[in-house]
Amino acid sequence: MLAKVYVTPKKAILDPQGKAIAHSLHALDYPEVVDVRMGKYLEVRLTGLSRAQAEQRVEEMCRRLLANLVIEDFRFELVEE
Amino acid sequence: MLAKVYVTPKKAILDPQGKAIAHSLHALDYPEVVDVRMGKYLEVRLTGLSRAQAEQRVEEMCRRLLANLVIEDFRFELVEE
Amino acid sequence: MNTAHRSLPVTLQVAQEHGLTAEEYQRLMQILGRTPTFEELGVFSVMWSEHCSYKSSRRLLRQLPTSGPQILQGPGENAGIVEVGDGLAVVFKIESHNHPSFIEPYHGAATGVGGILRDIFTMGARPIASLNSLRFGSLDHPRTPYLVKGVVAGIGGYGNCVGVPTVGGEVYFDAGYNGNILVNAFTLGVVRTDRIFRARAAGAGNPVMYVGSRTGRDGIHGASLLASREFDARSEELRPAVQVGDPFTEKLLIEACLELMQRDLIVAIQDMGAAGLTSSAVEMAGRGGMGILLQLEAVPTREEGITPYELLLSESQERMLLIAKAGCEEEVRAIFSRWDLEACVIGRVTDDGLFRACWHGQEVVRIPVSALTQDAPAYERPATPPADLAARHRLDLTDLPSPSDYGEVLVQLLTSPNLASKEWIYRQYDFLVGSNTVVQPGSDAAIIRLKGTRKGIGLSVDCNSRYCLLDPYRGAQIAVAEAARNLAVSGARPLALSDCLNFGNPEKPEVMWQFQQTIAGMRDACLALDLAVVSGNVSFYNETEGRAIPPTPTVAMVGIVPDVTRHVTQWFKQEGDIIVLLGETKAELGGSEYLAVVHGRVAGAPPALDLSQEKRLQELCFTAAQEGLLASAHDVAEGGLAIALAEACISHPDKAIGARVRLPGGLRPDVLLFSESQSRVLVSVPPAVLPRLQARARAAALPLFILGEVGGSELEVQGYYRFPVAMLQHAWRTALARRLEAVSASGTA
Amino acid sequence: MKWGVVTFPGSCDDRDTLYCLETVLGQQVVALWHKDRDLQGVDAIVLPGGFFYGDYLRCGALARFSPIMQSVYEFAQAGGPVLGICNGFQILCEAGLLPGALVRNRSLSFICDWVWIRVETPRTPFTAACRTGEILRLPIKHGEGCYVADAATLRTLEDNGQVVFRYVDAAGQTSETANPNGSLHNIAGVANARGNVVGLMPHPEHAVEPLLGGEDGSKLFRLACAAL
Ligand SMILES: Nc1ncnc2c1ncn2[C@@H]1O[C@H](COP(=O)(O)OP(=O)(O)O)[C@@H](O)[C@H]1O
Ligand SMILES: [Mg+2]
Repeated sequence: MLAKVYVTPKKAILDPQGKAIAHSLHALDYPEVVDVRMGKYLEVRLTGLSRAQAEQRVEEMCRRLLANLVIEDFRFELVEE
Repeated sequence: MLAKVYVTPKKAILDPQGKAIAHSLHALDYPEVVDVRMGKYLEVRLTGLSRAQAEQRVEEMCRRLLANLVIEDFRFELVEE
Repeated sequence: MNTAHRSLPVTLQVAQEHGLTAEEYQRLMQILGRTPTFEELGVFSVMWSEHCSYKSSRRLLRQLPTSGPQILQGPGENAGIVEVGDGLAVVFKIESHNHPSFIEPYHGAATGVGGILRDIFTMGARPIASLNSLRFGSLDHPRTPYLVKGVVAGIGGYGNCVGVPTVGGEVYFDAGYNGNILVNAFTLGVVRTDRIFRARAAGAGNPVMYVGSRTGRDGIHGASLLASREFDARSEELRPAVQVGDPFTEKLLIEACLELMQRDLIVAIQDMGAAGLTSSAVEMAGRGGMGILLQLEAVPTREEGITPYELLLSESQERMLLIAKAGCEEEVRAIFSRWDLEACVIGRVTDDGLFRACWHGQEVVRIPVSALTQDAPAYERPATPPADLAARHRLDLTDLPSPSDYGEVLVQLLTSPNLASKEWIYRQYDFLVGSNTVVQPGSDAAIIRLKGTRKGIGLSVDCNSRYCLLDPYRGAQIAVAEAARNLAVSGARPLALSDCLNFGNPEKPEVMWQFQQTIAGMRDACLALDLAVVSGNVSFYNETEGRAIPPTPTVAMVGIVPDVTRHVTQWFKQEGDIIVLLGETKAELGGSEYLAVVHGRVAGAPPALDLSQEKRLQELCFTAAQEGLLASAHDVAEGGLAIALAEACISHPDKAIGARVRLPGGLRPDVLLFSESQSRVLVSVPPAVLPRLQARARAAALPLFILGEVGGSELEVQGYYRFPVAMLQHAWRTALARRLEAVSASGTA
Repeated sequence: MKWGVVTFPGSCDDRDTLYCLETVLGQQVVALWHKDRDLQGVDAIVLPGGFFYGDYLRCGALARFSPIMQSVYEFAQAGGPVLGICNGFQILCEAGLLPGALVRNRSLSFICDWVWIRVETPRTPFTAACRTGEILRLPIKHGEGCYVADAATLRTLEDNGQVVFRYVDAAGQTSETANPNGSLHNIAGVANARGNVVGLMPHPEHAVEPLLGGEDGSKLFRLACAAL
């Protein structure tokens, strides 16, 4: 099973990377870009868990390690392989 | 329109961060974790483009800037807002 | 937006939720002669907070000596300034970022570095060196490794990125900080004496300009309120106050501001730190005896719907406020835009002595500036010594079992977190950028050269808070003496210091007593050693669940090396050099590292300090260094003579060198080896130099003992132990990394 | 001999490189600004270290769109000597002027330390007068200095002698412990096929004065002048 985890900076928190990327996209002549937010994307490959177990274990991994809940939100999806 | 861009390290390229995370997850007692790959997740908000235009423009942004094709792959999806 | 802005109603209860007392609210009403607006309440609450007003410490701080012939600027500005000759001055300050670093270690520490950098370049100085002083809980505490890694990465992440070298610091681990870590950041800059900028508003009609990052909702009531209250379960709710640093923008600000200051375009400039726009505007107006009028809708924002209240109080990072000369706005803008930064006019200087803020034409704040600055409350809080003071000082050595193997104790101490090499930390800091670093981290003091001169600057930061807990008066004296001694043994003449006074809740009489004693100790040590305090910071309310941290008055000292090629490092250099101890070893195990690590006790009185002997010792070391007599010199501190000897053998950055030593008799072995008696220095000199050193020690009435000789590949202390130095070096260097990695599994728990 | 040192937003070692060339080594130097296109007739270009654009997104990623980079590109194509140090190396890789890429250090943390590197080829303007196998002691300071490239690229680099520097121990031997960041084949620096563009992670400009820890780095600058 594959867990696809998305970690994004919380809304009210400054995202300097996203800001810099948006700035360079403008400079590269993409005026259509309104805003960029930069986060992390993790692929966690799992073995031997039922879907329900995986659901619960990955949630826990995110809270304990993969996301910093002070400044980040997360969500994930599970994909059978 | 929102472009969700996923940038992942190429299979053959070292991913020290992914490796370190897998290591910590094992130490935190998640033996079910087989492997972790760490990539980037970008949300690029766009305005005034048709879907077809956006498709082409975002592809170009990825190739020119958002991914380094020497070491990374990318894919993206477009979401109407 | 055309609809009139409606302020939220203000009552006593709202004021109390803002941290004001009923009396303070009364006083505020009297000053205004009316009920404040919600925005005004916000302004009062931050300006009268402990963090901004120093209401519990102001009166006591006046006891510190703050002037001297070379002091160009003492406390009262963004940083202190000391003249160093050749038309140059150094600008420096230390500041705390404790609470934010506990909540979010990486960004808390990073923004702490960002804040202190702005305090320095706002005065026209290019920052050329940073230090940091850190206190963490016990390494056995589950959260400690996470905090250590985050804080160190954050300091490096920010400092490295802006191109200012981090050349030194200190770190201690103690269970007393389990719930409240300390992150104190120091930066020093260099400025031409005719190019110093101050933060003093002048010239009614001059435009007030805003530069740097846009304002968001981050950090509202962050530094000001977070740092002015204790930690408890509710602190979690204050999390939106977390700020994320943007070192890239800071780097642009540094370069753009320094470029701006080459020209004659501005009257005053100040960073927006704690309490953001409000405090920088009010403080500049206050120092200049002027008023300021702000047009809040002109402030650049990064999100929709930010209210005037939020604009006034936001602590978004990487922002500067400056007062331009009328008519120079375009030139100012042009300089910033070269660096891709926006500068815009958001108000003007007035001569009415009022702080006023408008929102789309409607006045939301109108307060006399003086009410927010010099007339802010100041308290003389009750102070009483703790009831168990006498019990704390009790330590009977006859009750203390003697260890059976002193070699084992040596290794145990060398690999304990407080004495192990701090290489794991400073390797994460760029300590070379700037091309000035003569002595990199790892010796008693960092030495940087001053380009264009023959001189160097010595830097050291020190505080043993265990001593301060046992006796705050003596602990503070020792902090000052030790910082100065570290400089003197490195060949620098101590000049002046900046302090960061970290304490618990000042409303508790015991904490206030610690504070009072600390100030007295610092004052006496400064007077005796001829030092001035030129800047600093007070951080109260370092408590969690009612438990205060040990008092921690961090002292960051700056000295001058007249000829930078004559600096001295702590490690042995040459086979055959003679090893000498200056100063006397007494039975002083109180508060020692040995007592804590080996016997698990924090007790006794800290070592005595004879300031006149200390001064003679420092003078001897400094002059001997400048005359090139010393091959090495090392301050004897935590862990005593045994540790100082081992460090002299193993702290060389790329080799280790042995020594054969016989210690003077007459004391119990553990006292001889591990006592932390003050005013001692371990030096090595070529044999031919020894008579000159002896003559000087005699003239200065300082005890001198010849201990042995440098050489070989073993450290042998006759009668006690003998080790290959390579083995000691490996154990000492890797100990901290091993401890941190062993627990790296603990996640963000 | 006239050197140009480019300042990008976020460059940190640009001032050090100027100081090294001008004050310590007595060379003629001009400061080049990333928004300009004019190279002012320089004979060699240095892209210095730092954190271009904060290293946001990827190190050096955003630099190749600076106006000056078009001129640097043309200069390099014409055979002009270009040296990228640390962040400058990352920029050259991102700009496609050098093969491969630099990723996070194996330890995942920033490392500041002195290391040994071995000169693998004298056939570049910056190593022309070094001996093959000569060992230099230089500082490193980077968080993303782990050199990676695919197997085919690595083979080409090795076969063509484009590996210019390798991390070694004090005795000149490559080993796992001598490799500070996990770089493949212990690579510390590479050149393009023609040899005129060189990038390395260690900082020669920080090793030009004995007072500051050593002067091995000056060889890279002195010898370049002699070779040209
Ligand atoms: N412990 C202290 N000793 C000496 N001066 C101090 C001390 N604490 C604060 N100061 C001085 O008081 C002034 C206000 O300090 P602070 O509020 O920390 O500055 P900032 O506004 O830059 O944050 C500064 O000039 C500072 O140097
Ligand atoms: Mg300030």
